[in-house]
Amino acid sequence: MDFTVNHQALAYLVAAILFILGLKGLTHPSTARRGNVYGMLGMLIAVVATLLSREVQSYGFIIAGMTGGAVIGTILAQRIQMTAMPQLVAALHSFVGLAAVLVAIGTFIKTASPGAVMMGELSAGVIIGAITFTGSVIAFGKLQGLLSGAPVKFTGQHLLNAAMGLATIALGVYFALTGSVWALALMTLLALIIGVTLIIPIGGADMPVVISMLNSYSGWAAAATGFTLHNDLLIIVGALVGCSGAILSYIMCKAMNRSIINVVFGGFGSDDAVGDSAGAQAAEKGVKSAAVEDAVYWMEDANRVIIIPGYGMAVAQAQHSLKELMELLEARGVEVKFAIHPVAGRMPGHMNVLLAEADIPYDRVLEMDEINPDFPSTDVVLVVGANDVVNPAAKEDKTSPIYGMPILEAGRARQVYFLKRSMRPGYSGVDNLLFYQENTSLVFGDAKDTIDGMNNALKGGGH
Amino acid sequence: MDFTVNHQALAYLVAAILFILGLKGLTHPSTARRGNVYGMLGMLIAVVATLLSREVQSYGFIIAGMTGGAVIGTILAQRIQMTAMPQLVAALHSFVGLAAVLVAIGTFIKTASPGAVMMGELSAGVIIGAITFTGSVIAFGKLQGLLSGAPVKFTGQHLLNAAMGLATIALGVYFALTGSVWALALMTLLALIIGVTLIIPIGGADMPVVISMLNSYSGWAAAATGFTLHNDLLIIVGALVGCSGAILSYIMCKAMNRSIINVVFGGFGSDDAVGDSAGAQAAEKGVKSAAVEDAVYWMEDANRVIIIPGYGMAVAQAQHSLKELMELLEARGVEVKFAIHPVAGRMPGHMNVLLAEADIPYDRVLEMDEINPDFPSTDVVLVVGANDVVNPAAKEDKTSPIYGMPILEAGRARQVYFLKRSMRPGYSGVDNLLFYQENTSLVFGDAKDTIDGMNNALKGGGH
Amino acid sequence: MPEVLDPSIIALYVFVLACFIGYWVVWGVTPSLHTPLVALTNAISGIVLVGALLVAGDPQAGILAQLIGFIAVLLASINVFGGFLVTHRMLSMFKKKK
Amino acid sequence: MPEVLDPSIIALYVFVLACFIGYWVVWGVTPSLHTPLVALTNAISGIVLVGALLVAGDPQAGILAQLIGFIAVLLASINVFGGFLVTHRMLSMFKKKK
Amino acid sequence: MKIGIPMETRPGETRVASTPEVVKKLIGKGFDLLVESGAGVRAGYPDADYEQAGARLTDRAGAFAVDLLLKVRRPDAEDVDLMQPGGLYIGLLESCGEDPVVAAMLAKNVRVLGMERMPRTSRAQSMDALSSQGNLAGYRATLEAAARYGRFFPMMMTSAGAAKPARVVVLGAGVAGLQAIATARRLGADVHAYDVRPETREQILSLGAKPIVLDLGESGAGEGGYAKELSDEAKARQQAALADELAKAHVIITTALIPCRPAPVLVTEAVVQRMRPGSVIVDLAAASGGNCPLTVADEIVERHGVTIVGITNYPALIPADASAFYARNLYNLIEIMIQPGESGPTWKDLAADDITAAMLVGA
Amino acid sequence: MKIGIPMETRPGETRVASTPEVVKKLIGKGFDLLVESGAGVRAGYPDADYEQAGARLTDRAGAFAVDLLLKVRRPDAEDVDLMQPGGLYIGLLESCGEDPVVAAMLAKNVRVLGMERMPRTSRAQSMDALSSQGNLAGYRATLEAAARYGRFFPMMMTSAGAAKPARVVVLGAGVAGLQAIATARRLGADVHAYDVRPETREQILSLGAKPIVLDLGESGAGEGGYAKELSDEAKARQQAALADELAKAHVIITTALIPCRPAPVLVTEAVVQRMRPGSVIVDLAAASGGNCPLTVADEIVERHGVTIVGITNYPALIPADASAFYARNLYNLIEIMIQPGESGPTWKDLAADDITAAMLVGA
Ligand SMILES: NC(=O)c1ccc[n+]([C@@H]2O[C@H](COP(=O)([O-])OP(=O)(O)OC[C@H]3O[C@@H](n4cnc5c(N)ncnc54)[C@H](OP(=O)(O)O)[C@@H]3O)[C@@H](O)[C@H]2O)c1
Ligand SMILES: NC(=O)c1ccc[n+]([C@@H]2O[C@H](COP(=O)([O-])OP(=O)(O)OC[C@H]3O[C@@H](n4cnc5c(N)ncnc54)[C@H](OP(=O)(O)O)[C@@H]3O)[C@@H](O)[C@H]2O)c1
Ligand SMILES: NC(=O)c1ccc[n+]([C@@H]2O[C@H](COP(=O)([O-])OP(=O)(O)OC[C@H]3O[C@@H](n4cnc5c(N)ncnc54)[C@H](O)[C@@H]3O)[C@@H](O)[C@H]2O)c1
Ligand SMILES: NC(=O)c1ccc[n+]([C@@H]2O[C@H](COP(=O)([O-])OP(=O)(O)OC[C@H]3O[C@@H](n4cnc5c(N)ncnc54)[C@H](O)[C@@H]3O)[C@@H](O)[C@H]2O)c1
Repeated sequence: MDFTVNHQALAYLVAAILFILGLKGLTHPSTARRGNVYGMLGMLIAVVATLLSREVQSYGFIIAGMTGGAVIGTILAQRIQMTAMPQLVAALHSFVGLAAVLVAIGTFIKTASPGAVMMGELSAGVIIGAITFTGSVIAFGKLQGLLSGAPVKFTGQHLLNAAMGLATIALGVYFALTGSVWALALMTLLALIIGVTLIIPIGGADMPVVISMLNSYSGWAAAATGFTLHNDLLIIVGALVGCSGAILSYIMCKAMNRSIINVVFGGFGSDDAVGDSAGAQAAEKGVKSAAVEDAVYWMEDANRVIIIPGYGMAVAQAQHSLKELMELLEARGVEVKFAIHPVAGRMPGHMNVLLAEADIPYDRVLEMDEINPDFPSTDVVLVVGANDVVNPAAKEDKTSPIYGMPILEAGRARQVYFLKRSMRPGYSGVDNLLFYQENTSLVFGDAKDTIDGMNNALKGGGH
Repeated sequence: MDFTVNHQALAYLVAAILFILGLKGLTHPSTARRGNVYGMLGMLIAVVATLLSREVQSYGFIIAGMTGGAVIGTILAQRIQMTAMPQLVAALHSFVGLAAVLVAIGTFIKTASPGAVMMGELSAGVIIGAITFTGSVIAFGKLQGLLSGAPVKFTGQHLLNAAMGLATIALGVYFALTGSVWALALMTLLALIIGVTLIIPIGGADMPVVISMLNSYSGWAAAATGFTLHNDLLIIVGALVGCSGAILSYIMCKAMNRSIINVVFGGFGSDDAVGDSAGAQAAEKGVKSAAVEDAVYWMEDANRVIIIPGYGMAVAQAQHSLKELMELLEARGVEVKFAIHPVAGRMPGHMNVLLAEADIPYDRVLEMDEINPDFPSTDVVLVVGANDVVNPAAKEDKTSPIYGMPILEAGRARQVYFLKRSMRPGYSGVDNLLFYQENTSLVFGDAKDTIDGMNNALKGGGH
Repeated sequence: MPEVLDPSIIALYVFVLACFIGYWVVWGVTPSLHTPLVALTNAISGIVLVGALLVAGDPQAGILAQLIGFIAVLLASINVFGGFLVTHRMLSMFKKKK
Repeated sequence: MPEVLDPSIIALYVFVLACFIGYWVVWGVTPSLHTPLVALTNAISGIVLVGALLVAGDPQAGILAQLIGFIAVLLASINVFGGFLVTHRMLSMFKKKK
Repeated sequence: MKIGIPMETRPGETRVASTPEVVKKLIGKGFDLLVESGAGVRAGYPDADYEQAGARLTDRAGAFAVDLLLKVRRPDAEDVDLMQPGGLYIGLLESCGEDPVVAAMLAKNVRVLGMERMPRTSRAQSMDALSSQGNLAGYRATLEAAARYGRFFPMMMTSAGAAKPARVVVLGAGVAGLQAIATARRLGADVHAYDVRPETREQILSLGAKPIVLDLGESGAGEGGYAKELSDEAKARQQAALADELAKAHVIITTALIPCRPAPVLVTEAVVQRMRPGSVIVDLAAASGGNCPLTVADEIVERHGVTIVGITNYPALIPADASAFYARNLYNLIEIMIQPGESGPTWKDLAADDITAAMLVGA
Repeated sequence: MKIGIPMETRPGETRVASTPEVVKKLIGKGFDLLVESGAGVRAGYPDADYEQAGARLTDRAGAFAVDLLLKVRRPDAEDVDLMQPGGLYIGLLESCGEDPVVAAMLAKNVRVLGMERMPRTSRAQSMDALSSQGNLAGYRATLEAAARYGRFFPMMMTSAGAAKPARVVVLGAGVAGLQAIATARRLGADVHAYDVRPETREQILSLGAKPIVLDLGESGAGEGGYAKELSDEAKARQQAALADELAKAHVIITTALIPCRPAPVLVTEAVVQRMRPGSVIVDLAAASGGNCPLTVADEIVERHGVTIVGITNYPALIPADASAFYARNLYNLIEIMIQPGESGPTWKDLAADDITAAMLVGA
């Protein structure tokens, strides 16, 4: 046959490069689609190069398996609701984990006389794969609502996990040395249990990070399989996925203000630090909170952004930062307007004084009546420390003390980002109904800090 | 012997990791020294692992060579003036290049029957090494003043280079196929000449980039040697140095507003685009220009920074950005003051109006007489679009139209950075003597853009 | 002439270097791309498919191993196809201006 | 069982992966560290010393090769020692506050 | 239904209760507008503009013989004679408790809505004349202070020497006080401010000024956003604690008021004596007795080298905008009082709405 | 050597030629200071402060019988009688060309240094009274405009309606004009400005205001930073081109001057007629005939519903700082004129230094 191992190795190298470029592509919106295409191409090359190799001789199972997988995978991915994406990803993870376990066991069976090193590598693949499998199943259950989203905790949890972990490793070593099938089976079982006990104590809010973490595990499982099979592609891609998944989890934790230790070791003290943060409170009330970068992402690309300053802007003295934000957005071709409610702030003209101080041109500053018709055609509304003046309760709730006050109709825009420090209400003490609207997210923090962060992101501080 | 190739390979891997960490360390001041130590450790491990290997049997030449190299290298590095560093680095480069050539030829001689692949790899090592060698010698000559710093150009230069390049490659292929020593010799000679013709047309101002570029070449030479010797460490480190050197050259070009193409291909059209830029003019007059990040680097770490605003700050409307700069520096524990010259700007109190608009607290704003005694104990002075008001000609040059005007004694600070757009003088039309002072650098560009850049860098936009 | 290097050591080289790349490749990702990036990484980790193919396609491995391999191929394929498609769908949401 | 892989291909793997690392490792360097970084990179490129040692230390190579190797060792050593030391001196200039 | 807009006759008054713009809107609602000729001239609204807006020009009696009388200032006794029995009066009353003029109106069966009695609710904000006029007063009073101060407000470093920024202290950070702070800050002064209500601290900071914080042992926050009168003990403690801050000031703008009580004394004579000659005190509480005992209402006096400005009617010094804002307040109020009828608008039950119920002066 | 500081007697003048601070410095240089009693009172500098600084209080004659007479305003004929022959006069002359009072001084062998004649060089900047006083005038004139304008300068969006920012046009962007621009911007107005000298465009932008650019077909830049008079043709073109911009303005502050020439007419009566009632024109060129022909020097008049302010001496309205800056100008000048001698300071050769040579009025 013409297709030698050398050819295969070169093809694998190309595939590996494509995977690297694919991941890199996904870090930026402008290259993201291309990145996905690179990933697909890499996978295609990898699969074809494998099928052409001398080791693959019978195609029946392969064709059946791949066709089935293709059909099921495609249907799943097409049918799924956008909101159910996280569950789907969790489910897919569990498949990778299980596949890794099966490949390891299959290799064990098919290899005539596996050496200790190989069996060691193999156990690593089985253990990590098994943890990934059950862990992902649990994550899926929590996200899908089959299991309670609340963290399940009991005393001695971490001790138990540690003990089981050690036992699993011991069994792995024993298996590597003796090749005992029973050790293998027991080890697999224990690893499956660890996957459960590791993920069950983690709360629903942390699930995105958990998924990324499991992702990383599945990478390590693939790498271990690669060692077993002496397959460089599996090693490279496994290491790549393992490492980048870990970093990604870290990045996500940082963005969500979570501790990575917590997440990896299943709810380590997760109740104290994060418990009563603004974000957590919001989540409890069903209010979405967002990161600075999310708001930036949508503003950057908007046709029109309206900024609604309120008393909080004055308290934070964020006017100069807002000026900069305006300039940065305008430089990107975004139309930016400031909408001033007649009673925003704590004195008549409060906002005008501050915006003038920051030298925001008068033609960008509009009164309520002038700007209200523009909201429906606005992409993003940035509510900067304002609250009462955008509260739809003034129109909808006859019992509200602010009933009858005209408001800025921010809620009619495509996206609304509230910049405030907490879930506390404004001057009137009335809860803001706009928080609960589908298109609203809260960005917690001092308004000046938040806007400075946005400016930083817009200046490309991200990379 | 106990030390097998496997042990050696592991040691090499550790060395490679140390080199990677070393380079990474050098990207940030806080980790830079540690980075250098990693580099040394890596080299130590690599050398020891090599000496222990079975291939190395006689130590006479080695001990002599290394001892000699250590003595010479140490003396050179110790004795050299700080200002002559670039020359030294250029000289060291030439050594690497020559060493690479010698290693390749030595390997050719010692190998009984080298294959075509090996001889191909070997030619690559010789060619790149030779170019690095003579190129570095020329760079050294230019920097040391032995050769004129001016670009040497003649028509058909690029054509000639291209022809020689092709010829060299042809000879290399011929050598690989036939093993002809004459081809090898001719190829080496041609490559040596290319090194000269490639670097000689590049002007003195571009030398830092050239050095980094040659650095990259020396990396590729090492990698080629690694292929020849099937030595993974050489391959890894060579690729690392080659690639990072190339990127570094690119980064440096961007920082200096140069085109990388120009530099790589020896003064490609360097006369038009860059010819009459502010930076070039400054260089001609012997005035240093600096990048935003350089100023930031020193300010970040200063105890006291004094900002001297002038008419250019008003023209650029940079007051709001300056306020932010002040806040960012103060957050780092730097004391920031604004020094106002009585006639700064174009109307009495011009600076006061604008600084007040940006809400810069009055206690940070000092008059000339109050602040002049502070300059000698100031780390960095930032002159933001001011000119006449810091011109020592007012004190030193009796014929100057501004003679007798009291000035802000910026020149007495440790470092002075001028933010202006060009080499043009200020209102009085008098050239500023402060430009030529040892501790002065000019940062060209609109003051607001420059300060925004600084703020960005201070916010960690660098990474 | 030289002794032969243990292939596991070469594998280790490759592994270590790939880890460094994995470390650097995702820094600086835009937060809005966190989820799509997880999805793509997931799809890529379907690379175990390659291992599964080697098990399922080896007639000498015995029917048990091949059956196990078949299931592994099936699962990994679901992951590969589903993963890339889901990523694609998520990215389609990022409709850019004009 | 499997055919043997050409070592040059493995070398290629290592090379490509190292290139990626080289690509990412220096991004984000502070401008004031440009020169020290060039100096360190230069010192590290003295790794040809390893190649030189193999030539100079091989008695079977013949005296010509060994002599050539000797010069290469000398030059590379100058580079290694000089390079790290110069880097060290440059970095010492960066006296930090307090 | 007829609405009358008479000329304001109080000495120094320049405002008018409605502007051509608002007149036009009222006519649009079906009202018949009668404007005393010359009513708006001093505010910059000539008769012609009213006519163009659709109003009828009339004499004084004509503007009073209406269903709805709109005024800025409290009516005189003679004005009451001209009023139409069964009519409605809306305007400031400038009195607390017993008031013969109001009694006379009520006796004549005129229903009286006092603008001071506007509740401080969110819905009523657009009708609140105390806020709208207080805002103008704070702005204008600061200009007065700047114009009477013999130096620069801003810091100014020039070749002829440097001027230090004026140290301005604002006492009372209500509507007028906050606008005074904002205006003084705009002019570049170094502004410090004080109020008894603790929540003002953050508000002062939100305008970039520096709050003066005293410990009085009791809070001065009263009902409806207003301050309450302090105990005698706390008053004394306040005066003493403020003294040093005030003596350092170059300009003091006082706005401290307590509804229906004499204004608290904050700047004692001893403090005035300690101030630098050429300093300026602008006392916005002059009409209620002043926050400084040396203030003489409606006069500008010099005491101990300090200029003390006792102007009582700042909105009248910026009459065009003052009238426009006041007219808008009235318009917003009228809007909630009427329902459209077949032959023009008719009154709703004034006792039914929170706002009008609160404003209605009982018999 | 004796220096005399008499009281300024021109009507409305409140400034004084030296302040206690500068007096102290002069005494430190070895001068003997004679201050007319009451000289600084209106500027906020009581006699006691001068005494404390080391000056001797004296009567008017005593302050004139000195070697160096420091004045703000031009002397009267009677003043000349009191001067000491052989003495030196430094002060503003307020005249161009023929001047009987100066002639009388010269006849009496008094050397005269006219502050207007200060050259506009970098070194002379700290002695330039036209700049220091022009700066004050620009600031104070803007306050005057704001206080006389019946509306807000800043934009103000309130629950009682929104106030649009005042559109302020400043004509002439010299020292006073630029400070007027800056002050109006501080107050939040929408500021536009115009000058004949083309380099002012960038300067106007540097204060955040909007330049009005006209094409006159010739440049108005004259010598020494001053403007030159335009040709009749260009004048007409200028008036026409400005008219529309000015008619839109709510406040016009004019500062256009040409040395020793009548002020150019920029705001014609036709423009005033087109302005909105209640608008304000502050004419800083009033003393030189005004940039508006309707301006009456030293009076505030209303024409076509527009208030036209003709105040000629703004620095006198901000006397403490005006005196302090003027006194510093004089001090800086005196410093370059003297050399220390055994028995006090002595004069250098005034013809030898560029500055004093230019200031010295020839016979
Ligand atoms: N304009 C007037 O003349 C006047 C006078 C008196 C009263 N009012 C009343 O004041 C209200 C004005 O409405 P508004 O929307 O401007 O203010 P608001 O309803 O009082 O809301 C202000 C919001 O700003 C947030 N905030 C405070 N400090 C912040 C900071 N440093 N960074 C970020 N957010 C901050 C607060 O939330 P967190 O605490 O969660 O951060 C708060 O919810 C109206 O109810 C009006 O009736 C107006
Ligand atoms: N204060 C007064 O009352 C007054 C009145 C009249 C004249 N003056 C005179 O004006 C001068 C004032 O001194 P100064 O130091 O403030 O000003 P300056 O000497 O005129 O220098 C200003 C500098 O700012 C730079 N610049 C202009 N626009 C810039 C921008 N957008 N970004 C960055 N730089 C910019 C210019 O250099 P580039 O072109 O290279 O950028 C110029 O060298 C003195 O000579 C004084 O005598 C003062
Ligand atoms: N509808 C509304 O929500 C609404 C409308 C208008 C005003 N308000 C609020 O009501 C508050 C008061 O309004 P105002 O300006 O009409 O009040 P005001 O004119 O009655 O008093 C002025 C200020 O003086 C202060 N003061 C009283 N005694 C003092 C003392 N001894 N020392 C220092 N300060 C003293 C008061 O606290 C008040 O801030 C404001 O904060 C305003 O925000 C609310
Ligand atoms: N030592 C120095 O360098 C120094 C000192 C003081 C002033 N100056 C400069 O001199 C310039 C003029 O100073 P000034 O304020 O005393 O001048 P000024 O008072 O004589 O005139 C005021 C302004 O009116 C302008 N003007 C004249 N005719 C006009 C017309 N027809 N239309 C519009 N504008 C007209 C002039 O250009 C000038 O800007 C200023 O720019 C100032 O910067 C320099």
